Amino acid sequence: MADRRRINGPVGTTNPPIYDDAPEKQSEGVKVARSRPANVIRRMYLKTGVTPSASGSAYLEIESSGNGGSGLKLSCSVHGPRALPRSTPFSPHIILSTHVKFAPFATKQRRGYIRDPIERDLGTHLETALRGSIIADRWPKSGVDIIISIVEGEQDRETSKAQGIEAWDTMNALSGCITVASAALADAGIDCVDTVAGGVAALVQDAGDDAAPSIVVDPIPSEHEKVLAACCIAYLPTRQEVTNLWFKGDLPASDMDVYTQLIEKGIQASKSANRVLVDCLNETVG
Amino acid sequence: MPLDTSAYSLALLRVDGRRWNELRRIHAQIRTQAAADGSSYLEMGHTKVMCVVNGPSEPGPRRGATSGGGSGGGQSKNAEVAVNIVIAGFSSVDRKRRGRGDKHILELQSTISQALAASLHTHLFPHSTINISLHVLSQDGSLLAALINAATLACVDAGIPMTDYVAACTAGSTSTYAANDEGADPLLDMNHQEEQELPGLTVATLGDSDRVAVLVCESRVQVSRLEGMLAVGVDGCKQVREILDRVVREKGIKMIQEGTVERGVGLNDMELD
Amino acid sequence: MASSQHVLLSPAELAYLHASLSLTPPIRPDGRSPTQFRPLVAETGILPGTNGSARICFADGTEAIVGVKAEVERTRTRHDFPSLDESAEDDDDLDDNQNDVVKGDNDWVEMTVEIPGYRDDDAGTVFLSAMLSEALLADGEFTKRLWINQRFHWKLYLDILLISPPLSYPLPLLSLTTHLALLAARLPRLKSEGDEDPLFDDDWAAAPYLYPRPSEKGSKATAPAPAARPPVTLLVMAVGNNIIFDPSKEELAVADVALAVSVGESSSSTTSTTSSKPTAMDIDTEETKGHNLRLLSVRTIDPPSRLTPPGIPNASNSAYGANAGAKDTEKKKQQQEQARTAESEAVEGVWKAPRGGAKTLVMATMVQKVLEKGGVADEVLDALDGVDLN
Amino acid sequence: MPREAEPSANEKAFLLKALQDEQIRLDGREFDQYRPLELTFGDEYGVANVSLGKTKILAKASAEVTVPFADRPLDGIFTIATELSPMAAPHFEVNRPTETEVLLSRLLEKTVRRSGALDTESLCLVAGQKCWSVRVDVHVLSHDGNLTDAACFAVVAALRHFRKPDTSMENGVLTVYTPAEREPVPLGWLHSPFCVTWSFFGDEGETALLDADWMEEQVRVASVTISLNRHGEICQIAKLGGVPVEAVALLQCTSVALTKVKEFSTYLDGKLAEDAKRRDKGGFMAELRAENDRIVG
Repeated sequence: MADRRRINGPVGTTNPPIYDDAPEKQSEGVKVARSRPANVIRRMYLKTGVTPSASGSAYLEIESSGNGGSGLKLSCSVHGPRALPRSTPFSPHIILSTHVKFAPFATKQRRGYIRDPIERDLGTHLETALRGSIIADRWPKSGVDIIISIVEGEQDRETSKAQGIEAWDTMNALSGCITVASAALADAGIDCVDTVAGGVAALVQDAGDDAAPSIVVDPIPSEHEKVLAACCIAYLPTRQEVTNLWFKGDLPASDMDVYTQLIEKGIQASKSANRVLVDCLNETVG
Repeated sequence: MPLDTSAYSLALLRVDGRRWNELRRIHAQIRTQAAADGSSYLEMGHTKVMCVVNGPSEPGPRRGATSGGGSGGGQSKNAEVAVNIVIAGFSSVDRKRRGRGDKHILELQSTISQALAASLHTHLFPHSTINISLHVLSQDGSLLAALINAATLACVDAGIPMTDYVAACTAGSTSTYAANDEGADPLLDMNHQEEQELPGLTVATLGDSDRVAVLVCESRVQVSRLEGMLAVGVDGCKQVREILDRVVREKGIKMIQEGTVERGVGLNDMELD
Repeated sequence: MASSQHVLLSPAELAYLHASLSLTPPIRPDGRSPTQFRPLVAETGILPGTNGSARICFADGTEAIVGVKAEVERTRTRHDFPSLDESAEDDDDLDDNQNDVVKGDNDWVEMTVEIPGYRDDDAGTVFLSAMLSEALLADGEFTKRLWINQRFHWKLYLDILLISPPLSYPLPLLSLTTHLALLAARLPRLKSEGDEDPLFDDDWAAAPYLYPRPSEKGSKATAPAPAARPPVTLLVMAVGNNIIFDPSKEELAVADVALAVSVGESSSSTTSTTSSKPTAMDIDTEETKGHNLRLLSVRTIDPPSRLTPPGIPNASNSAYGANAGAKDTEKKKQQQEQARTAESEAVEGVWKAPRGGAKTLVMATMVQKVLEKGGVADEVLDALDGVDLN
Repeated sequence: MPREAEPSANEKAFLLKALQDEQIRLDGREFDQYRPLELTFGDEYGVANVSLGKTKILAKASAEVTVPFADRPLDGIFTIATELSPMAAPHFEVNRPTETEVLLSRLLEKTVRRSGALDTESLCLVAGQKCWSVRVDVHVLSHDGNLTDAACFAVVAALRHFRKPDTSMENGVLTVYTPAEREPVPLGWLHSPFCVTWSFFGDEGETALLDADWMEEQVRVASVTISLNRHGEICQIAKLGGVPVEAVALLQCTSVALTKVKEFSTYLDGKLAEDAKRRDKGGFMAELRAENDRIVG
């Protein structure tokens, strides 16, 4: 679909200049290996009430990997609960609508203004994760909009798209989205059964072929040789329930133990994020 | 225009071996799908279409389908005929993806919707919608005609009252627009190759009559050619109508024989022969 | 969202359905066992104009058609570091030609899902297509099949059409149809050699399958090793602790949790190359004779049950005298208290939309039931083996 | 979304009764008579202002240099953009194409573009790299029925009036000249197609009218748009559904349409010649001559 609402750039392409010294650096193979312990997530900064015009809002920042890359910066605003338009049929529950949008400049590859399939997919995941936590029947006939803009997607400057790690990055983005949306919902005063937070765990293969694959939480794909599988979990700690599970990878069916461990680690990551979330909310209240 | 059709003048046979007034093989089935109110599958040569009809039913939220008949989105005195066409990406030789906003598809949808709305007794179903969903599985010319025929069959299957069959086919002419020769022959039922090179039109008529419900011509042709093409086309529609009618009757007889439908339940006048 | 279309069931019906599905063993409305699938009709090779096609019709009348079409496309050389690429690989090219690396790219596969009445950028449609392509591309092996030579590759278009209106959540139907279409897909036999412009054999009968058959005559395979097969995505749901496969629309309406589990099967030869990582468990897989299953993806599906209308217990229903004579504020307060407990606590026989998530244990069991030896995935793959591929 | 206002039942009945029983149109025209057609050109090249009774349409042609489509390296780009804004009628919305708009733009596309009225090959500058992109924007200023015929006339008039900047190609260098350097050149034009729309009334579509106004369009049961040029070539026929009409009647409609198209053609030729005369001051050379009026200060 052509974007007719904005003035687009001229047709035709230009190749960007490529400087000779870049490959040198790459070929040295300087790769920052993971320095954190396997079960510790990166530090994050969370603040609620950043958008005065919205009923609830939150901002989340996850520190960068120290690889010259960028961290993850998300801002979420919640509008509602408000009455549905008159044409909508009766609903006994609140109707959630989630929009996840990368800012055009958030990633190395420029994103357009129209949401692409990845963004829509993230929106669906987020909706599933949040719908489990909201007490939806307290607001019949109403709707709430949750809008997340990913101001900066984490991506390393040195890694190219060719390495196929983008897919894993979306999992990290989703877990951030879940956490920030949960904070914004709390800020908006929408009743939830619990605060839901996202966590990612991955089965990674580190440099050196004979090393056994290990499970790490909050993975940064570029820090590892290969990511074999990963999962993103939205978890309600007090109820000990999972509202959204997204697993992706390639695991032999006989490896159920690894799968279970991966899920457990994901939950652990989610719990860590939840602690930050609860602290942040306490701070606002107190 | 990569191909040379001059071979026609020698043997009076077309590229696929037909004579000027021959239809391609039409194969049709109705009631192909259990979940829908009406359904059909139709082949005209290599053009293959499936149709699913749902309704008349309460109008749901409108989603992208083009509607005709009732203007007020199902709020009017007549039922709304909503048509939705999906042209599968694999249907043509070279894959070409058409978005839903494609104007050509919207035009097809609107044409079929308005052609059927005039034949269906929509006034019997006020405030309701008849949803017709068409899938194109394979294309080899005469697409609009195949779509109209399939939709008609599916509406018959759905048991929606209608005046008569809306039967459609294409007609062409062997002369190109530049050549002003008088010896040009009209052709019946064009395939994709002929559509590419020769002028042609799609006609749909109502039942046995000479009354034209749809007439679409998209190529440049001398005005003097029109009469011949139209005559052949209308004649072709009558043949198509016979074929469609046979399909419906055969299915009906089979259903009575299998005991799916009791004889006499609104089928008194059906002959079991 | 396609999974949460309106379910026209009353709270009482939902409560009844939920109760009967929570029994041990669960009683399903159509009398199936928890792991039993609905009968289906399948055929392949229905469209001669495609490289592979399949049609599946479920017993409830839902029907899907999948067509696979392949086009030769020039592989774009990466512009990242052209100087490096060329200088380093130019001399390698000459002697390395025989064992040059077969690489794939996820851009070589394009999948579109068409659900009648839904826009193709509708969240539900996007979710479905993301799920199906995710499973297909998960192991990175699939795109390697599309490699022709260093300069060219096949671009594979998968068009998935749902013909019928989406009566039940169409995921299993679409996935099974895609599976069959890919199994039936063939690519013309390559006649040219090396990196020259590809030339293909016109003889369609000689065209090899995209997924080679295991026990074809003349193949060099000594033992009927299990061949790689495209992934299948199964829909699993849980009510209480009961795990139910292939849920119908009505069953899904009372699900506590629904999962889409994608399972692939790789041939033993590819496993040994990909899993050079010495996972302890891999040793057993090499030995087994059955399907060599691999878990490719798991996704939570938002169950439509969350949007169902709740029933009202008699205690808080004014029609049953719940509010009769509630005039003083004291009583009103009490009433509110009652209402609150009614809202949060389940009353036997009164439907309440599920709230919160699912226990991890239930989720783990769901996945395990799919994957275990002789489990549902095994059964499904065996059953699909029975489909005649022409 | 505001709905299109429908005429009342009385109005409809009155119109139909007058038409069928008295053979009279509400505005007193003959059945095959157009409302007065007027064409004016703007000061710039390529601006045509057409009014057909109360229907008013402005078409503007413009050209720019772009990259041709990869699959047609030898052709220029020619687009017709139609936008029905709320200015024409309140039920039109911006950015949400109504069915009317889609059908209108398809008709223009088939009539003008697909019939090859404009020679797109002449728009190519450097094969595969540079070409002209000619674009006609159709603005409906006032909608009182029969948009198709008026819009088609406006598009053809605008394109025939349009002049694109002259270019030259020397040693692989492409130069586009400003109007001051070189007189702009007309487009490569092959034939002028015009649309004629018949509207049908009555249960069997037995009454046929030309140039229906908005009211008549609301009541009609079917319509057919026939596009022809004055050489008697059909460019397109569209009877998109509606009540079936006798095939013979359609043939008669076509032959009447041909005479109308010839009238249009003559009218447009006359107007173009008139405008050319008005503009022709002897061209650039004339301006340089010393006889020009001097501003005496």
